Amino acid sequence: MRRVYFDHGVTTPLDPAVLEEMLPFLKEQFGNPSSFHWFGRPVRKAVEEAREKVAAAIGADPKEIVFTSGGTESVNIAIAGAVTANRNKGNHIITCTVEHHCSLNTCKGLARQGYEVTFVPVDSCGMVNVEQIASAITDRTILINIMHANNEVGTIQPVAEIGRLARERGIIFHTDACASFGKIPVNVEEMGADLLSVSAHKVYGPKGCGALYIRKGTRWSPVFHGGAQERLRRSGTENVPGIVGFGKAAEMAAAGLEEESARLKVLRDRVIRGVLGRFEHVQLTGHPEKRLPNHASFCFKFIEGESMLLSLDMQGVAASSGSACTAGSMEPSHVLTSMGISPVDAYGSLMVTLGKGNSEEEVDYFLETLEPIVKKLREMSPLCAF
Amino acid sequence: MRRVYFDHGVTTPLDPAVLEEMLPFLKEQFGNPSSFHWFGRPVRKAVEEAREKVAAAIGADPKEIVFTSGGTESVNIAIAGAVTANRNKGNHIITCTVEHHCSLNTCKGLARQGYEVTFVPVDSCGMVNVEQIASAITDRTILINIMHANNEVGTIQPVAEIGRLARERGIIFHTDACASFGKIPVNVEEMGADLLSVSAHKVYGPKGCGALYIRKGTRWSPVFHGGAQERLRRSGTENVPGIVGFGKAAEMAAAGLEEESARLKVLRDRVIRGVLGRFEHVQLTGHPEKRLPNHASFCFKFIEGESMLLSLDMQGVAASSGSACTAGSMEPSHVLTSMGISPVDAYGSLMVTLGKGNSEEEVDYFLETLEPIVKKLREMSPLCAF
Amino acid sequence: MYSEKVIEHFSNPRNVGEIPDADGVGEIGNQVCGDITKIFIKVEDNVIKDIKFKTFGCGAAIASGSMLTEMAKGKTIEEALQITNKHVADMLGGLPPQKMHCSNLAADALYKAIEDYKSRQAG
Amino acid sequence: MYSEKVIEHFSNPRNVGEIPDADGVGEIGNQVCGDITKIFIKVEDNVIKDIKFKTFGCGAAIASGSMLTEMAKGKTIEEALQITNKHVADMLGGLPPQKMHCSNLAADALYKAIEDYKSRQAG
Ligand SMILES: Cc1ncc(COP(=O)(O)O)c(C=O)c1O
Ligand SMILES: Cc1ncc(COP(=O)(O)O)c(C=O)c1O
Ligand code: FES
Ligand code: FES
Repeated sequence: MRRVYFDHGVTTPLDPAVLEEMLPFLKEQFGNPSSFHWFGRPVRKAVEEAREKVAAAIGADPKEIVFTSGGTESVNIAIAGAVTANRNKGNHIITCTVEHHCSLNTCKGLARQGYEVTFVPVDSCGMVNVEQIASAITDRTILINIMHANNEVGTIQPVAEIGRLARERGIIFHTDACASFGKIPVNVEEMGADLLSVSAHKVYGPKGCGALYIRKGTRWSPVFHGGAQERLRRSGTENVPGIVGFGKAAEMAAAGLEEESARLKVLRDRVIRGVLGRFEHVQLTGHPEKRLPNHASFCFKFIEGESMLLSLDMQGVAASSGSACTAGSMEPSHVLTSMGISPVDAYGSLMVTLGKGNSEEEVDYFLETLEPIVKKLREMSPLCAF
Repeated sequence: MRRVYFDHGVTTPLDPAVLEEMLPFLKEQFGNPSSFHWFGRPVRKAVEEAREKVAAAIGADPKEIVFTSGGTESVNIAIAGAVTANRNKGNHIITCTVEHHCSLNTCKGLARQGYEVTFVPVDSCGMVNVEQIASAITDRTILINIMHANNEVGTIQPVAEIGRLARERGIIFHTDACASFGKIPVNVEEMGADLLSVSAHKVYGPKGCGALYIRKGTRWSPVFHGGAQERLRRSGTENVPGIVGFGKAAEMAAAGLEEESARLKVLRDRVIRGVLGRFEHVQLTGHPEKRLPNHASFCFKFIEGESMLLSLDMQGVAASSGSACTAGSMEPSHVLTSMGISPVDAYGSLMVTLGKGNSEEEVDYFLETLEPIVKKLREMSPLCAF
Repeated sequence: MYSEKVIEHFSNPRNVGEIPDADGVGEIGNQVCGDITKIFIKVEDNVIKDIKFKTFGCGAAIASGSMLTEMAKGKTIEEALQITNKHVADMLGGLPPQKMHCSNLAADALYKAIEDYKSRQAG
Repeated sequence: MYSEKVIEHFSNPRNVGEIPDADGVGEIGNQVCGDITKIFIKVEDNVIKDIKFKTFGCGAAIASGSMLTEMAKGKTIEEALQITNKHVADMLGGLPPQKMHCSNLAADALYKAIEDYKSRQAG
């Protein structure tokens, strides 16, 4: 059976060149980077080189990069570390309703602990309004936490404006760039980010590795206690192969960004035009222009997403219906409902995220495959009146 | 130059058989285990099989295993999760003075947050006294946190007795088994552990992966917020290759335990006899019998550890002087000073941790290499009167 | 995650559709997930002669609808009322734990259809 | 982590030992790490004719002792007092940041030895 992977927003294959870089550290170079002897030294060097690459990819200084176990950890410790370190300055956090669960649930957890959290709404394109954020700021605001691009609908937030606003008001700004990194330029200076989270497995790097950018001078406290690794900011023996792989993946992502984005945009638009042209009662979700170049997402009326996915899957097409980590959940997507989409329509969500190796021909195969599936499922649906 | 790796307590090489198991998940099997489609399903299966292997290796049910990013994370979330979930029952924690930094510093952090923490002392062999633990228990005690075996001096704590005590008094018992797992039997039933931490890279598994055992029914709250991974107990996209590798490594560790331990014990005793026989003014640190079968640790009077390590390193021998994560630290080991060793003697610590592939011949090479090093450094020492 | 039997019924669901002159119709929305199943029955001499379903639901819901309608066809009303979601799940070779509720949809829609049939008879 | 020069001096430290009839002796313990260096000088016509050191310290401390004694030998007291830990570190091809304090040991022990020499002269 033909197999088409259209789920790069959820995770990506490891690039063979990345694996190549990792292999020595899965074999003879097994030392602990904190070790002093010949088993440790070359490993320490490799970790520091990876740090330079990740730093370069986001316009940061290597000293500002802390390696973590992934995007979820980065986001968790970014937020928890910022509010803990600034508790004496205030207890108010501003975030938005369409954050990834790792961000949203961390903020909800803090709200339960007594922090005041403002969840700024989004418009029907999934976009926050910078003025709404500005007017939510109080004397007690210590953190603005707005993602760079949304993983479910691809909408790119006006982070540079938010960063400027935060800077002016002396508030820490964290942005979750897990979905955007490697797809659009991510630069901590241009974005005015004080904290920024990225994840390796979204950019053809290994699972189990991520990074947190911490701007020099940012008041932030570590969450993990332990050894003195990562200059005291993240304890625990380093995932050396993961870090080395992330370094390579970040370097490649940054180097190939412009060309690959342009290529993917063409494919993405072919998906969007194909879907909107072929089907009725379907809407593009997220912003029509300010969206990730590899991201196409839709709501199909009268159809439940899982049966659509399962049918596609049976034809070899891997896609998703919202965020992967809630694939088992029965709730309609909080992102879609925040955008004003009714729960019953939200169930019919389909997300196609393109990546390296995807071709026009695959897009056409996908469109041809989808057509009878939608037809059949709608015929089966008690909601469908036609 | 000849190379001898005597630092298995700090980290171990990845077993080639483990790498073999990981490779498919670093190549074509790249799916996200939460994904529903054909890229995700086989990956989910592999993660669940790894969970069964880790569970089997410690006598647990697979449902009781949560995968983490390593020993440090396991210990951190074990402790933080237990005290947070039981805050309404009390605020008292009992631990001991020779815990690994990831455990000790987490407890110190909780003490700063207002928890009451009793740091039970150890005797000159590094052993806690169960009666002292018993008498430290109050109505407000919610957690007893005592490591299984000590990483710096190899002493094995009476965890089964502590587990019984905790059970009788209805207190949660966490034990850090990072140093003991794969060297001596680790069984959650026999130890009466409610929470137990292990790390993959100490047992020929990959860096960046660990597990936390959470006994069914234990009141514990997750620390990371996010997706619904690990049955809501640890959010974040799973480090699939790491988990798969850990499964294999745990299986191998459990299978080969008895034989390998017996083999290592002979080597260890050769190291101990060799060192004590060859040098004056040297003491074995830790318990003479109740110690890890692969662990030999010493204090050499009049010598500073780093210069000993550096000299050994120049002859190709990798060993350490206390815990790796504090290799850069200037403080004498908290473990050794807790055992009543003076700071100046503690500086002369040397830790040899044996593993797979080490041979008698290597031990002899080490001893021969060490002899002139000690002589030379002592001659250079202003503390040495002879 | 789904058994072969589920996949088979999902791929080729039996008895999909509506019965325009049904003797009983039952529609139910799932409390857990918001999905919907609708069942149409045609009854003769207390026996379910024909049965059809429509579902706005997941793979398990579709397979359950298919399986349940196969099971109910030809049964008396009393026999049909004995069919539980557990039976449906078992006949499908099991359902993942978080999908057990999906089989409720079909069974409950059938009970509703029978109720509707009975109330029409009584009315 | 250490430069080749450090490793070289560590492996073959110059001027290790004691001078039994030293004109000045200085011993210093490091505030940061607890390590100790001791320096012996033999002075003739205000010139350091001989100098030896002993160290209970890390690799950097040993290399610094070796380097410093080489640098000080043959210098006048005044010249020797100009030697700073920074000079020693530079001559060693640099030291890792967390090891800069180690070079203090040697330089400070030398100052103390000179002080001792001077006080003996004065006494
Ligand atoms: C926007 C966003 N943030 C955070 C994450 C979490 O990253 P990870 O999967 O590495 O834990 C993801 C990926 O699922 C994401 O898309
Ligand atoms: C006893 C003990 N606990 C915890 C750890 C930390 O584990 P990891 O290195 O996987 O973070 C170690 C290893 O350094 C250890 O020896
Ligand atoms: S999830 Fe709704 S019917 Fe299965
Ligand atoms: S660490 Fe003490 S002298 Fe270098």
